[in-house]
Amino acid sequence: MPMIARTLDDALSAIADGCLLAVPRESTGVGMAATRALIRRGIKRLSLVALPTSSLQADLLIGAGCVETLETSAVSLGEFGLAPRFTAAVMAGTIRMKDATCPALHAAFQASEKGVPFMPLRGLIGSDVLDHRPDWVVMNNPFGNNDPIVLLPAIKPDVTLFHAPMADRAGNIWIGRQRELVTMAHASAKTVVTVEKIHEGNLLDDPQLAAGTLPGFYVESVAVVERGCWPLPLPEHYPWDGEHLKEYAKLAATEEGFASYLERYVYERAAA
Amino acid sequence: MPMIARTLDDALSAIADGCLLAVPRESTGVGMAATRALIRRGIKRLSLVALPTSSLQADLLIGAGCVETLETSAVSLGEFGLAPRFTAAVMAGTIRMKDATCPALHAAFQASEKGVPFMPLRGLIGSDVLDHRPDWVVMNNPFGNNDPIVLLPAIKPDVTLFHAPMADRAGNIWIGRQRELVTMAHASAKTVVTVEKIHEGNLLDDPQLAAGTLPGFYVESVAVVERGCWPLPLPEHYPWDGEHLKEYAKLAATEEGFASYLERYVYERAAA
Amino acid sequence: MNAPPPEAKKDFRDEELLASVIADLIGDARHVAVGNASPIPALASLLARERGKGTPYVSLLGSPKHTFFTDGGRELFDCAGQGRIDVFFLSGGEIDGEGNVNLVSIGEYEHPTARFPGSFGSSYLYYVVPKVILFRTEHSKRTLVPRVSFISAPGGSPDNVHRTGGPVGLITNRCFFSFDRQRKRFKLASIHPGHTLAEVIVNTGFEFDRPPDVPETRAPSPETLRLMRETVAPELAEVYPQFAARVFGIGKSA
Amino acid sequence: MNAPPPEAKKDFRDEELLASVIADLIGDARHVAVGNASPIPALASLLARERGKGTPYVSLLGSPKHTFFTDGGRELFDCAGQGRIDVFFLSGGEIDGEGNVNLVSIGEYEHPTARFPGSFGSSYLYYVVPKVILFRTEHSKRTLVPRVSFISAPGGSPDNVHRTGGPVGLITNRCFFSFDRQRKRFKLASIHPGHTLAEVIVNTGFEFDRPPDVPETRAPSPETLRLMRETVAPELAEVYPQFAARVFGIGKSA
Repeated sequence: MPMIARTLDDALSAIADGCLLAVPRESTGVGMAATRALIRRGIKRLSLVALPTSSLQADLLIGAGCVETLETSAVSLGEFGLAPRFTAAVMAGTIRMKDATCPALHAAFQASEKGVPFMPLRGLIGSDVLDHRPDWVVMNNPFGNNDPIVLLPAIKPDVTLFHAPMADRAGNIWIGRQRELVTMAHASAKTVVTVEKIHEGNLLDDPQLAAGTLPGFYVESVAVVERGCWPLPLPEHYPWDGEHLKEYAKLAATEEGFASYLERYVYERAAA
Repeated sequence: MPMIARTLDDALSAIADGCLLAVPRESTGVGMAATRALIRRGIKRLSLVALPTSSLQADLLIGAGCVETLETSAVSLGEFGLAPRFTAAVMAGTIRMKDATCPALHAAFQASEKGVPFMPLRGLIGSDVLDHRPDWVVMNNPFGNNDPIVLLPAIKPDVTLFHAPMADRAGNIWIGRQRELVTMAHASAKTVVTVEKIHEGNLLDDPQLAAGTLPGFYVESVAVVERGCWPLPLPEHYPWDGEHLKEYAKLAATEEGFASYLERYVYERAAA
Repeated sequence: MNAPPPEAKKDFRDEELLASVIADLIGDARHVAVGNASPIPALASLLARERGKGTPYVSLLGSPKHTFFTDGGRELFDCAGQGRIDVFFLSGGEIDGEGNVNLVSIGEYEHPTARFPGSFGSSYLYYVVPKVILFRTEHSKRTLVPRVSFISAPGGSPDNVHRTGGPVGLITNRCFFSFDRQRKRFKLASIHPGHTLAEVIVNTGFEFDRPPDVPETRAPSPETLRLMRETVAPELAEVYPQFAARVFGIGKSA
Repeated sequence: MNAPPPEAKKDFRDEELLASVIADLIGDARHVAVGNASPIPALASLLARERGKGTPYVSLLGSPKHTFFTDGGRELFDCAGQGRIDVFFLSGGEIDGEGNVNLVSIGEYEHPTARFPGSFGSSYLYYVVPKVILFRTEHSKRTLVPRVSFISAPGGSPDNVHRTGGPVGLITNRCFFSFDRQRKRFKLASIHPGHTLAEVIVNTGFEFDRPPDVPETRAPSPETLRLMRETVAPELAEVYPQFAARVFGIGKSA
């Protein structure tokens, strides 16, 4: 049964150095407060997989030296420009990059969700994305005729981490229409969630709420962290903090600036 | 854009003789009023695929001579016993049976949903289910070592037909947690839905309702039919009509009894 | 130790005995899933949960109230594929001595002499649920056969076939057989009070191993009976009212 | 016919011209999907929808209000795989003369000299969306290159590779190239008013075909401009407020 943790750090204890950590795209509910707590804890050697893209979260973790391998389809700050620490790390060769494409990541999580070793995907053939993925296989579609198709091995994260609008005391999480969060939880050994608030009553008892609920059965631990996505958005709750992201983009352009960002916004607990 | 049909028959016009028709299991929302209307219309040569099982719906359609091929994991009346017309038809060899297993059907619909030609599935090897499916392929898992795995070709229905609690005027359908209905609609060229009622306002505008909504984008036509699942249940709305199913089981035990059932409950429009 | 002396008048019902045996088999599982229309396995699972103070998690399929699934009909199978279902129950129109189950038909597949509903999820779940408990109350040569006509799911697989699950035993109205996966054979583990070895032999269509002395199936302890009757039965009545009324007399006046 | 005489003062903005060209390319599609941060394609798509009285259906990704998706991030790609997306837009850090796009890096992959965000969905969508409109406002030898450093998605595929989609053309700030899938080459289709053939040639890093006389890109008609400015721009402002303010002066006082 899920633990409703007393502190954020307690909830994050399932996320160990060196684990395969799955995180969602920026518009789905990124656990930014949790990410800052992991950096403060000094987490190391993460294999980070962002389904299917990331922004500030990957950039922060990379800049803080927490990431060994990154699998994703893109990292960018969107209208605030390139992700500076990601860009610098790839160019310096300090992280191992597994470039993917969005539907390949969705399919590989679904393979794990379904307990199958792989999933097929169209596209990809003739791309350098495929050429740089020795772990992907091209085979002939046995239902076709001289019809090559790519098979993607299942991605089985140790932990999925995200932020959601609410949980109940049984650890059920309301995720609304952000259904990749359900697939991520199914695909992962453990799922750690931060939420804006606790919902009194059982989410599964209300048919309307149940339709958008990840059952607590899949959840390892939950912590309440208001504005847990900040400065990223939580859909239908709060938008990007554009001013902050502008500041981040400016500071993170240099290592020194990034260090001062960490000092001010990550290590300074009051700001978390 | 979906048509909010004036009559049930109008809504059903997309379902043609000889088509591959997909229907859901009995606890998910079976369009029984629609099924009776199709029988009245004299629909013929259906390839029926029930995801993953069926009860009264398949038995009625088979008994009325509408079905040429049936793909499913089981047909039964549950606590009311075997499905008599199904049993008789299989034993007489008057329908072509494609026996499957529940997760194989789910996977084959998901293959179509994802636009891939097949999906892998564990299990099955050494079963006679596999032996009687020449359309299923066993291959060696390229990520394993001497590791056979079954590949299932995508199921691409012409039409999916089901019943749901409500639709809005844009043709969005609230399906709650019956998410195989979403996969069926994605997998099918067209989707025809009957609903208990029209919801005023757009289902996608409310985050809680949106989480359980099939977008009208996938929907061909909608008709309002109160108690459209009767005598089967609509989850969280009404239960089985046990007395009626008992009567059905008794009547359908013989061809003559089944004919009188049709006369009384199907051809008699008032009873539809 | 708690077994009554032979021929003593039983102070429990057959259903209670079977549920007690099954609850012991469930052991320290984390998640037990029970198929539709399986009141005795449901009773056993709820009993195991009561004893385990909430563990295992019990999913009673067909009851929205007693399942957590919110991802449609596929979630049960996905959940099993993830290794998140530890115990499941299967029955069969026929079951043979190698643990093969037949839920499809008897005779030639194209021209059967009997037709059952179909394989449901057996052709998958039997492979991926670690403990599958076979369950067939009708113990006869008609149901327990030398060789099933149609294998909905085989009792065993070659070593190179991915298989994390399979049968652990078969419980009937007469006895409990354990299943030896290495030897692909049943072994008579215990005979229910009031039944005899001769009766088991004459009513079983397949060969099976047996020890020189076959123990009697351990009767439910008074504590187990109390738990079942006072705590579990009322819960069960929400899902299986007719069964709970017949066996436990619950809700009869309602 | 509606084109203004050469050198005439333009009565439209560059963005309006590009959107008008794209709207014509969209044609009679049923469903157009527009990626994040693509205001000109979004403007064009909404214009096409306005002209078509509701057709095509337009999905503006990144805007929950303007997408119908309720099945998570995979639904866009599943929808494309189902053949239910007719038009999509792609850009690239580099685009070459065979229609290959590069969204990853320049130089050796392991030791790049420049790194872009990544391929996003291009390595799939380029294959399965029938009309992919390439879009790169910066028309220079830096962006339009002889050969991309990294192929996020190729412009064409061998005949036996499943491919129901691909590029139909490339629009830049200077011109519109159509793409010939058989020949795997761009052809200069029209030059935007105020720009010249010589300028296009000197700023394009890849070879392309061109007719003896290259027409001028057709200017938006007064009716198109009116629709864009009066009807479409206010809708666009909900998703792209800064763009709508800059180009159409909408909401400036807000």
